[in-house]
Amino acid sequence: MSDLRELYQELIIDHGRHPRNFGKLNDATCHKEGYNPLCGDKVTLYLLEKNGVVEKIQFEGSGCAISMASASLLTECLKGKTKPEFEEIFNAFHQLVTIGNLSEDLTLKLGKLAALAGVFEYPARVKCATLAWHTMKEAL
Amino acid sequence: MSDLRELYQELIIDHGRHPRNFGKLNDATCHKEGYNPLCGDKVTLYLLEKNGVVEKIQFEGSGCAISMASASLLTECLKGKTKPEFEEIFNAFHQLVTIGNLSEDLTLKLGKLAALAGVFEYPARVKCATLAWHTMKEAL
Amino acid sequence: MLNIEKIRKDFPILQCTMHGKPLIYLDSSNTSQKPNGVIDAITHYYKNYNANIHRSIYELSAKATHLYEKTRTNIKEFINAKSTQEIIFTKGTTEAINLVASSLSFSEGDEIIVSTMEHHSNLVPWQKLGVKLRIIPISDKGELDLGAYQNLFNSHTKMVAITHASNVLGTINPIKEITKIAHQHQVAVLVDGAQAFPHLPVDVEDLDCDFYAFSSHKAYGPTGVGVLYGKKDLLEKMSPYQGGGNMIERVSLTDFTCNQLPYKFEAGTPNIADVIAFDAAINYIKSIGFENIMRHEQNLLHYATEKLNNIDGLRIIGNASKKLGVISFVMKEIHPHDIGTILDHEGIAVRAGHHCAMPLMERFKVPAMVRVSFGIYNTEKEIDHLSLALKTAERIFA
Amino acid sequence: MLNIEKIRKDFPILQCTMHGKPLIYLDSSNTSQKPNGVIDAITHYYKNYNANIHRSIYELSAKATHLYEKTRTNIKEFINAKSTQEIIFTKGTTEAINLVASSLSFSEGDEIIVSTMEHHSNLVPWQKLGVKLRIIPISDKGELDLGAYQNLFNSHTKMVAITHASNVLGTINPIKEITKIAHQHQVAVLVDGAQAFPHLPVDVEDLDCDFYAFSSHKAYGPTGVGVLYGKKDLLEKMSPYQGGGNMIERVSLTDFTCNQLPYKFEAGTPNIADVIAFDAAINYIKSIGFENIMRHEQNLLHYATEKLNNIDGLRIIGNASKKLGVISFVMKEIHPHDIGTILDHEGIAVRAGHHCAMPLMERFKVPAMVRVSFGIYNTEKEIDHLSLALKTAERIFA
Ligand SMILES: Cc1ncc(COP(=O)(O)O)c(C=O)c1O
Ligand SMILES: Cc1ncc(COP(=O)(O)O)c(C=O)c1O
Repeated sequence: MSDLRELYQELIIDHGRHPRNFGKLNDATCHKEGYNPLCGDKVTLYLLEKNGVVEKIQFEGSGCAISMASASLLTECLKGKTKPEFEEIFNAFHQLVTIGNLSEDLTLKLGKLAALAGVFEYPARVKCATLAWHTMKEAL
Repeated sequence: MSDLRELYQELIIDHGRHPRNFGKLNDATCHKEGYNPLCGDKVTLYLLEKNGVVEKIQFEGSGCAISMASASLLTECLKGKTKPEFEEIFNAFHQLVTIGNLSEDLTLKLGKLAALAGVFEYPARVKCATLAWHTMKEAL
Repeated sequence: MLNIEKIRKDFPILQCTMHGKPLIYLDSSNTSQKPNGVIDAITHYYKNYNANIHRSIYELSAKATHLYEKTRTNIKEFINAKSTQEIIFTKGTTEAINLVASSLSFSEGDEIIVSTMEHHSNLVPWQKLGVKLRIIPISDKGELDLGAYQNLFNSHTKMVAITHASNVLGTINPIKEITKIAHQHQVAVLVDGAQAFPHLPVDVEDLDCDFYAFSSHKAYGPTGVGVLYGKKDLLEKMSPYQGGGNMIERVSLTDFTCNQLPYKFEAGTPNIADVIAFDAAINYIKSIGFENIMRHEQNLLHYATEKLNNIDGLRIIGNASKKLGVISFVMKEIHPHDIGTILDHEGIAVRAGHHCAMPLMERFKVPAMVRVSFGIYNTEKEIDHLSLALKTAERIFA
Repeated sequence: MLNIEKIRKDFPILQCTMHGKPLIYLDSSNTSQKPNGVIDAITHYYKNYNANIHRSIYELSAKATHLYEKTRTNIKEFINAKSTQEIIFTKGTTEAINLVASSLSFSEGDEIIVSTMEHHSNLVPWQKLGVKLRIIPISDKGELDLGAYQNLFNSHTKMVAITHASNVLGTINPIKEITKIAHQHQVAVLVDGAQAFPHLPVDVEDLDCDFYAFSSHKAYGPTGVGVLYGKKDLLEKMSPYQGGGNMIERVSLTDFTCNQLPYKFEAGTPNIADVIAFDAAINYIKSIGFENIMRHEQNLLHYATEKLNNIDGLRIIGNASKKLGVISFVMKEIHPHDIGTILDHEGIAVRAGHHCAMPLMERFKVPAMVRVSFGIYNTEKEIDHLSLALKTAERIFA
């Protein structure tokens, strides 16, 4: 069970159960739906962009703890960021869950998102962890 | 080569090359076509039946030495025979080429047809040896 | 009685580990594991008599052809078909059903009766035709509503397509009754036997179904092989499926005529090695015997049902009175995928998801389920491990 | 240089005998033999990580899925496709061609250009559509008449379906020229690569064909696997092929939406083990290299052509300037089947018959032919045996 706790850290279970920034954003300038037909995870991202900056970001959806936590952490992290900043974080996050062993630098940059590092051991779950991220990429 | 000669006996090569009773029978009471789509062998049997007796029998067709010789030997053997007599010979012949080791009795009954015994060793050729026979069965 | 330890030795994969734990394979409804005899049959074929069949006359090819056809004969007897002409080899159940959908002629306005518990493979091929589907509803226990079924027939009904057993609920459907009613309306019945075939004796004459489809890979055989059984008179009337070598009698540049059954429906070089190895799988099932198989799997079903019912917040979906060794469930507060991963971590392989049965997920108002399913090699001890692991999941998500 | 003795050791079947004589396998165009690496890949799959793919999330399934997709990536690179979305797994070449025929939409009045040298698998799927076939004639040497080809186009032309190499004549067709001309008329080209794929490098970008179909079993891989390459924009436009699991995005009781490419065309549980093992076959070909393969097979072709031309009454059919290692012939006074059996008796496996190319038999006015065809494991010594055995046949029928 010890290393299960590495995958399902308190943070993930907490964000999975109580996702932050959850709900429709009425003044969104753009929204995008993501769907994983294999497991049925759904995510809809709502963005309010102004002058290239993500001023507000919320999401709706349903799915496993990992996909919900990942979406929740994404919204927390991206508020106030620009598209190039998102892309940098996207790349680091993608590397974290698909390739593993991230440099200390990058891990620091990811902050709380590093809690999802354990996904790397479960390749079939990478899609859950990255659903919101790919959706975001398409939205921007 | 020794046992190849058992399959390709002089008799078979002779009948294969110079089939007896070859050609259309104009006063046939019935004719039937046989075809093996796998190898393209074709046989058309022409029968003149009277009172349940095969009075005349001829064939046309093209194919390998075994199918032609078998058809030729069939026509020689069946002239003057009745349907029950044909069936008896059919069964013996079928046994000869599919199961092998025929009783001496049956072998005697087959006469020249016993020359086709070697086919038993080449299961893929059984269809060649029996094409005319199955066609005859359908014709009667 | 079954000697399970001996049986387990026949399946080499059961010696493997997953995430460092001994493998506990509880996903046989998805695909079964393969006994040595099946694996060896493939190897033996390729090492000793690999050759194309029905085409060449030399010894290797004659032997391969003979053994390929021997599987057909074995299956014919195993399911009690009338003739080997009624046994068509396909890629799997999915292809078998698609074959019928595309070779029988349907037209707009036709109706096909299916049920709420169908696998996508027994829905989409019919939806593609543009015909209207009429749906047999199911009860909360997961049983067909036969009364409603009878009322679905009308003059447009062309077919009933129904699963013999549900891959999610485990429910074994009363096929004999279903075909009897359909035949009273002169409607043909196709049975999706993917789940039932490996776990109970199938007698197509007794069931009196018109088509029966199943897959080798769920029945201890190799991947890439399935069977369509069809009544000869129906198959004769159907148009050919795929065009190509072997299915023809004569071909000119402008036209072709069809070979006789079953070859009419087997175009191209088939999956020779795996068809031949499927014979070994059938013989393996025969050697154990359905009586033993059913007793063992029913024991596991009852044992596991009790264990799982003891877990707080776990809800089993599918409580039909006649069930295969299949249990689907959901847990409060834990998504099926998270359960799947936690079990994976403990070496336990189960399926989590929509199980290719989205309409059924909707019927039970869940996005996904976890499913455990049993094969002849499973044990009560494995179920104990499952139960412990589910408690771990509960603790983590508490 | 190729070390043939070493290569032969990779193919366990070459140690076998036929009618008591060492096996001389000269029927690789029909199906190739399999190296140990391919056979072992199958065994290894079933013994270590057999699981259904794309459906389950546990480790075994993730591994099986990964390796299944790895084959796709390998093939994509091997034939230089732009994307793995353009690589669709089928049962074989025949199914690949049927997929295109049934998923592109044709209507009565459409015309499809094919050639006189097509295999039934590249004729019947089109004939089934009820469209009109326009035929590219061939010369007595067995080469396409490209002048005539250009004149076959008109406003009804919907497709050119042409073999890359003839399974009977050995002729390698100038596909680049053929696609160029077709594209000038805005017509798509499907290439039947069943024969060419195992014996020469295929670069779909360079050929610029719209579809390319081939079979694993002719390319040192297992039976039951084939590939359809298709340009993405065309595949996107095509309707789905078979309906079922994996090819869908969402399914309701009344309707469905399609999954993305390539899954849209892969319904049901695929032939997982054999797709994974096909990867080993591709790697085997890569490890030897086409330069070596072609040099060796061309040597055998020239050596055998000379030997056979020295036999009285033997006539080789197919004398194109560019040929694969394939020689078809007839002998005066001896039917091809009798030759086949005599060679069989000497341990030599060749194909005798119409080679699934009846229109070509008609073109050359013969009922059947004998064909010898080479793989990387054949030797000049084997050809010496062949030549001796043919002389025996002559003697017997003298
Ligand atoms: C030129 C050609 N096309 C198509 C096919 C059909 O291939 P398969 O039988 O593997 O589907 C073959 C081989 O039989 C062939 O030689
Ligand atoms: C009830 C049912 N029908 C059809 C199928 C499809 O079988 P296959 O994927 O082998 O074609 C399955 C299995 O996935 C099934 O469980």
